[in-house]
Amino acid sequence: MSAHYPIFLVVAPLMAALVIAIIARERPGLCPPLAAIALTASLWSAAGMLCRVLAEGPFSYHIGNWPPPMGIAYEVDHLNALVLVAMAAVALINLITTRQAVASDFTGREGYFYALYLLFCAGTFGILVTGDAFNLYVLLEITSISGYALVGLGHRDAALASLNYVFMGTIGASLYLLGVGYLYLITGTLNMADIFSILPRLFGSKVVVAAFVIAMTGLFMKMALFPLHGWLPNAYSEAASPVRSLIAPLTTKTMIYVMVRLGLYVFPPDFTFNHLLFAKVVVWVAAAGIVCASVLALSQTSLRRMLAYVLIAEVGYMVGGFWLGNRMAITGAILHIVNDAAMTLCVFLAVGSFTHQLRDDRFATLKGCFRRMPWTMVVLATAGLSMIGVPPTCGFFSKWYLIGGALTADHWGLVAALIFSSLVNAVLFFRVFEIAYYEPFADPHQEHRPALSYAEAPATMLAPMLFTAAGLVGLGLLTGRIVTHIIDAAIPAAIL
Amino acid sequence: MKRLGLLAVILFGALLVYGTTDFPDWGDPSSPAATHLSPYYIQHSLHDTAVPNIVTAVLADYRGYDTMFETAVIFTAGLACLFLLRVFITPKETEASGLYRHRATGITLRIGQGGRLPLGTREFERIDSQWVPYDLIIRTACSLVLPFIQLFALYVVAHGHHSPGGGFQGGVIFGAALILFAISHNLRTTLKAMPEKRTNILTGTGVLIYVGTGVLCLLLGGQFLDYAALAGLLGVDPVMARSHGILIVEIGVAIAVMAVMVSLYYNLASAGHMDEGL
Amino acid sequence: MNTLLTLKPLLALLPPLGLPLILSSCRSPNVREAWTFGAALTMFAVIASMLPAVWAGQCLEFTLVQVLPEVSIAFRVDALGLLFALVSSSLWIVTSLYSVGYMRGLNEHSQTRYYSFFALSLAAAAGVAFSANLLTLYLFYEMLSFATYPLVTHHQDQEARSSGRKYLLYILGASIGLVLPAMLIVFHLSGTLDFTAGGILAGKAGTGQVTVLLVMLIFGFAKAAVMPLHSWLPAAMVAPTPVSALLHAVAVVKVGVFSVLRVITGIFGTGLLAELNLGTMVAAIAAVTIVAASLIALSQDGLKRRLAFSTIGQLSYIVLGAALLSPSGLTGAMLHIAMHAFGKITLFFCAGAIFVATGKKYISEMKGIGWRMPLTMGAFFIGALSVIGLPPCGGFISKWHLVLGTLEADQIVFLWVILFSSLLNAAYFLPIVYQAFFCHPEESLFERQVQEAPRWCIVPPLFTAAVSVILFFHPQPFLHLARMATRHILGGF
Amino acid sequence: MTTAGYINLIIAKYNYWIYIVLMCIGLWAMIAKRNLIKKIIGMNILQTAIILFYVSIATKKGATLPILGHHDAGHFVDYATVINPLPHVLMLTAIVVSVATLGVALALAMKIYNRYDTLEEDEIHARVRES
Repeated sequence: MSAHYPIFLVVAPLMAALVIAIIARERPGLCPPLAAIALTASLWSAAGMLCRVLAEGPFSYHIGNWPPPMGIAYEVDHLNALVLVAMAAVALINLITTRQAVASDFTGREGYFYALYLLFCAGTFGILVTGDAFNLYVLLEITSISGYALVGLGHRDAALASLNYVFMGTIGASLYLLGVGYLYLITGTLNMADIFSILPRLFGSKVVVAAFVIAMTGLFMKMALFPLHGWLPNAYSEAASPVRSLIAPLTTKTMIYVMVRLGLYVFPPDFTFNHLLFAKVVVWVAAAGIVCASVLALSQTSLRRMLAYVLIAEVGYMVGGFWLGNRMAITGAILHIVNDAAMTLCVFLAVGSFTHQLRDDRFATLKGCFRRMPWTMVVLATAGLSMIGVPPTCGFFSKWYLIGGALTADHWGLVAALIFSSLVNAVLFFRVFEIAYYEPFADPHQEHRPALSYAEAPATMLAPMLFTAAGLVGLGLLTGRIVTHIIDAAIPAAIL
Repeated sequence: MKRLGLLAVILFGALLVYGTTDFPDWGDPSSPAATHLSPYYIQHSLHDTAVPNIVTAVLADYRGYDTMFETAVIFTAGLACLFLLRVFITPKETEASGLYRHRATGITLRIGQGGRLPLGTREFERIDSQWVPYDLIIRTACSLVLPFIQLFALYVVAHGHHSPGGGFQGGVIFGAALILFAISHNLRTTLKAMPEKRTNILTGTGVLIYVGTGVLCLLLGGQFLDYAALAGLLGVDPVMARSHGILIVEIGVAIAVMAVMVSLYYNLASAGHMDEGL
Repeated sequence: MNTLLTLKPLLALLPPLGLPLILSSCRSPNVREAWTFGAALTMFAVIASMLPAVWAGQCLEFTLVQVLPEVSIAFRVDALGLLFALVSSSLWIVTSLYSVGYMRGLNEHSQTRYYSFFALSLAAAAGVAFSANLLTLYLFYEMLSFATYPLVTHHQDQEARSSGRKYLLYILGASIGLVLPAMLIVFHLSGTLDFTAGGILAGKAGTGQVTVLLVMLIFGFAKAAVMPLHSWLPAAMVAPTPVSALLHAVAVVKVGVFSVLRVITGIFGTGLLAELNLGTMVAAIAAVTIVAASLIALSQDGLKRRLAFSTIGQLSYIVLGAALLSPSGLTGAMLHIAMHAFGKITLFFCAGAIFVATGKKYISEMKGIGWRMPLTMGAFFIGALSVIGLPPCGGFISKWHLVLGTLEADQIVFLWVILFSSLLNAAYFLPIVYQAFFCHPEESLFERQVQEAPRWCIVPPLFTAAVSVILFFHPQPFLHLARMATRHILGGF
Repeated sequence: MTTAGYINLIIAKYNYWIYIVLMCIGLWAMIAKRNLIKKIIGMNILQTAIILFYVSIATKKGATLPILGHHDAGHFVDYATVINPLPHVLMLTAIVVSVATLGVALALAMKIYNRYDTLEEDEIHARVRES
């Protein structure tokens, strides 16, 4: 069994999605448990793969028993095993937490919702584990199409936001496909490891340069790097809350993983970081993106829109960190993929809890929420502190590596941008906390205050949320181990 | 905005031109793409899978996993349209708003929201609100052509091993046949022949055949989608098992594609109401 | 110095984290307060139990978790840390007593929240005291910032809101904007963050880098209220008085100066600073703050605001003492943490007692109050003496050492600063006492009915005033610890 | 390079130039057109351009279809005589993907039309601002 974990990981949700789609109308009650079982299986496989990688090192799985590059191979190494565990856990936790919200937001079509949800997850897991550049494109599209559909059925202007997302996403994916085509043209293969071994002979070729720039630009589009972020704020804020807390942690982070994979294991790191001016330009773009997104976040009036811009800034963190090209910064970027997924999940679950209980998440509605929904606020506060970067939450430690890496590279622009964004995040979150903390009091000493009804979310929603919040601290405390045992091995030894 | 867009397009075009100057010439048989990996397929696929059509062999076997997800993509698209457009509130049989024509006299009635049919539904038939004249020639011609199209679709699926064709192509042709039926008659007639529920089940089943074959290989001790593992079950040698395996998954693909085509058409044409359209 | 691996530093943090107990008994105030006392007493007992070992020259260490490959969350109890922890934990007991009187006397709302966050703040303060490296210190420093926010804004009205904003803006802005990058740069330069007696930057950073880092860290720990990052402290006085008393005279602000002390001694190292002649720069910054704060205090009419500006000045004494880099200066700085704490908390207790009994906040309204509330004003007088630095109060001992320190460092100008500012201290405290007692009966603003505040508001200031006096005669526990710490830092003199 | 060199460059890669032009047309339509359906058409042109590009890679001058006869069994075929099958396989997938994207895009456009009664972007934005 354990030899087949890589395939099990992807096929379990895929099969469950098919079965759910068939029984969706007749047996809607069966769908959520089935989905939960499938994702548990995925999480189990992901964890098993991580254990195996830690014990034996990277391994691969040849689908159809065709050795690469003839067939498609799944390559499991430290990098994707780590990200996989995080993503699988995020998907499962979100599934469990949002069950009530799904029932009320998607009445009558829960079954189809869960099928699309699982397809989205299967695609994401596949992207993370595949070792074939074209296979990645197919999986990317399955993720995107299910994502478009899930976003499209949300708040009022969701369809418009989703169509915009379709346009940007398709351009991004097409550019990636074109880049892969260029690589195929010049190397004759689609297998990532094979391309990696052939490319050093072709450094001088303009085709390689074009392939690199095109594919990376496509990915930047998909990950909403400023200024290619246009689709994200609307798509995330118009999506229904269970969808938001699924795609927000998964989509952009998966794309960043692909960027890391491409930059380190498809294009040789030497080419990625030193051969072109590209890396330097991207770091500055990321720094500018962090600053601009943070400033834009300040002007939003609802929690979810504010968070959408915070997310864009976080994308800038990871992109900037990765393209600095030194070990510490790349460590930070990879660590932040995991941490940001957890933080984003946590914060959007809290937002989901507000929208589910209060039917709104504009700042004005949040008045007195520390009293009305204390536990949800605890979750939001933990996630907020993590996004600000307060120890011992995990957000601090990835920022630690990112800033450390920027210092190593003497890139003061990025250091300043990261610090600035932390400060802005502090302002953003404390503004929310302040609103939630102060209640419309007439007189502070008055014994009988206007009663705000207690509106805490049900325990089935709260428990996983609190677990996630605790996980933020746990991840933070585990940073040392994650870095020494996993991320160090995930970065090629040539990078110092 | 437009200027910025123009600039972006020009820059992008320039980048493509820049890359293209280093391309090998078009049709050059010694380019890397022609010499690195593809010779293996050309020289070994017949030997490995007993399928003369190399494209089919690569599609369904060497890169069968891609194809599985390709089927899943089309399945997702069908599901997505269903999810986005389908209106799940179905009016009761008796409360039907819309236009009705008395079969005998040709008088047309409009029934408003919550209304009922005056007599039993036998005497009235529902017609589309944007009424298209009844055209005997088109209907008859299409009905005549349809079986041949469907037969051809089956041929394309079955003969994918030896000639251009396969599950996708066959599935699309089959789906097109049904859509032609829907266009030449109307949506309700098609829905009677091919109910929505059936397309939904077929969509899932088609992909499930593909994935299930993969899982079956896994259960029989091979790798996922390693059709050679089916040899024992099919009673042939591993190479022929691959050939048969390819056929099995192609059938699955054909079913899925056909059902999705029809389902997409249903949803898009009727805006999710499943009563009338086009 | 021997090191001893033990759980005790961690244990010391645990009692205040008995939050669930406090929260769970929110329906019965008596039980809730009992838990608070239990936590306070246990914490004090654990901290005191470490005294003998430290006294014997040992150093208690405990690593909680290796959170980064090179840095861990670790605790180390040395003389300096223990001194600070002893002061804050002992005063917590007293303040808890006072809180009961004050909060019940004014019938405040949300008392459970108040006690919970109070406990959390104390845990954070102890964590700062016992931190073995800069990261741990930063962690607890931030925790303290967040835990005190609900206390500062306890009233939840418009005034509290704007003060709370200011509070967070200064404290959090400075710590994220300055301390965090400075910490990373230090780590980048030296590869470690452990507090080491000789500093960790010697030979690893250029003069320019050290100067920039020093400025970033001194101002970054905005809780030390070095000007110009001081104005959060007067604003924070909207808090209930026990909060002002313990947090803004002892825990929070002392955490600030304690962090500065730690950074100067453990990160830069006195040797490096002396070599680059940077001590004088810091001392000059502190001196400006001392004089300016004292001058501003003169003009304040609100009693708590005057106390706040006095605190700003007194905190800079500690920074000044450390920046002198001389043995007596350091000893004086550490002693001043303790001595000023006992003096200033007395003053705050008294201010609170006056507010509870009469509702008066302004000094101009307090003429003749001495005869109505003799105990309170008596305690106030002793506290004022201690803060001014006159015998027979503890404040004298620390100021004495500071003065000695300026002489040892051969920086006479700072001697004059200290003396001048003491004069100013007298000028802003003594008139209050004078007005309270020596005014014509017809000028007295108080009717005969006015009485002393409730018992639990009176006993604590009397007790701390008494301790202030006792510390003058028996400064040994603190003096000894301070001397040990100094010896450790300077490598034995 | 001489003029003749340029002409050779253009002639030798003319399929590739065509795909570049198609791709730019598609991209331009997606950026500049204000009608959502036109944008969707632009998206399809973009995807088709990529398909043309891939298929162009597969060509070999003078080679035939990648379908072997049974007489080819048992010996290795000269691969220069058969075109490269792999890009065709990939493009089968890409076609399906573009059909799927098109389907979803049309479904979304339909929802948008139902909501705003128009497919012109400017009018839609005006409606959004109104509400």
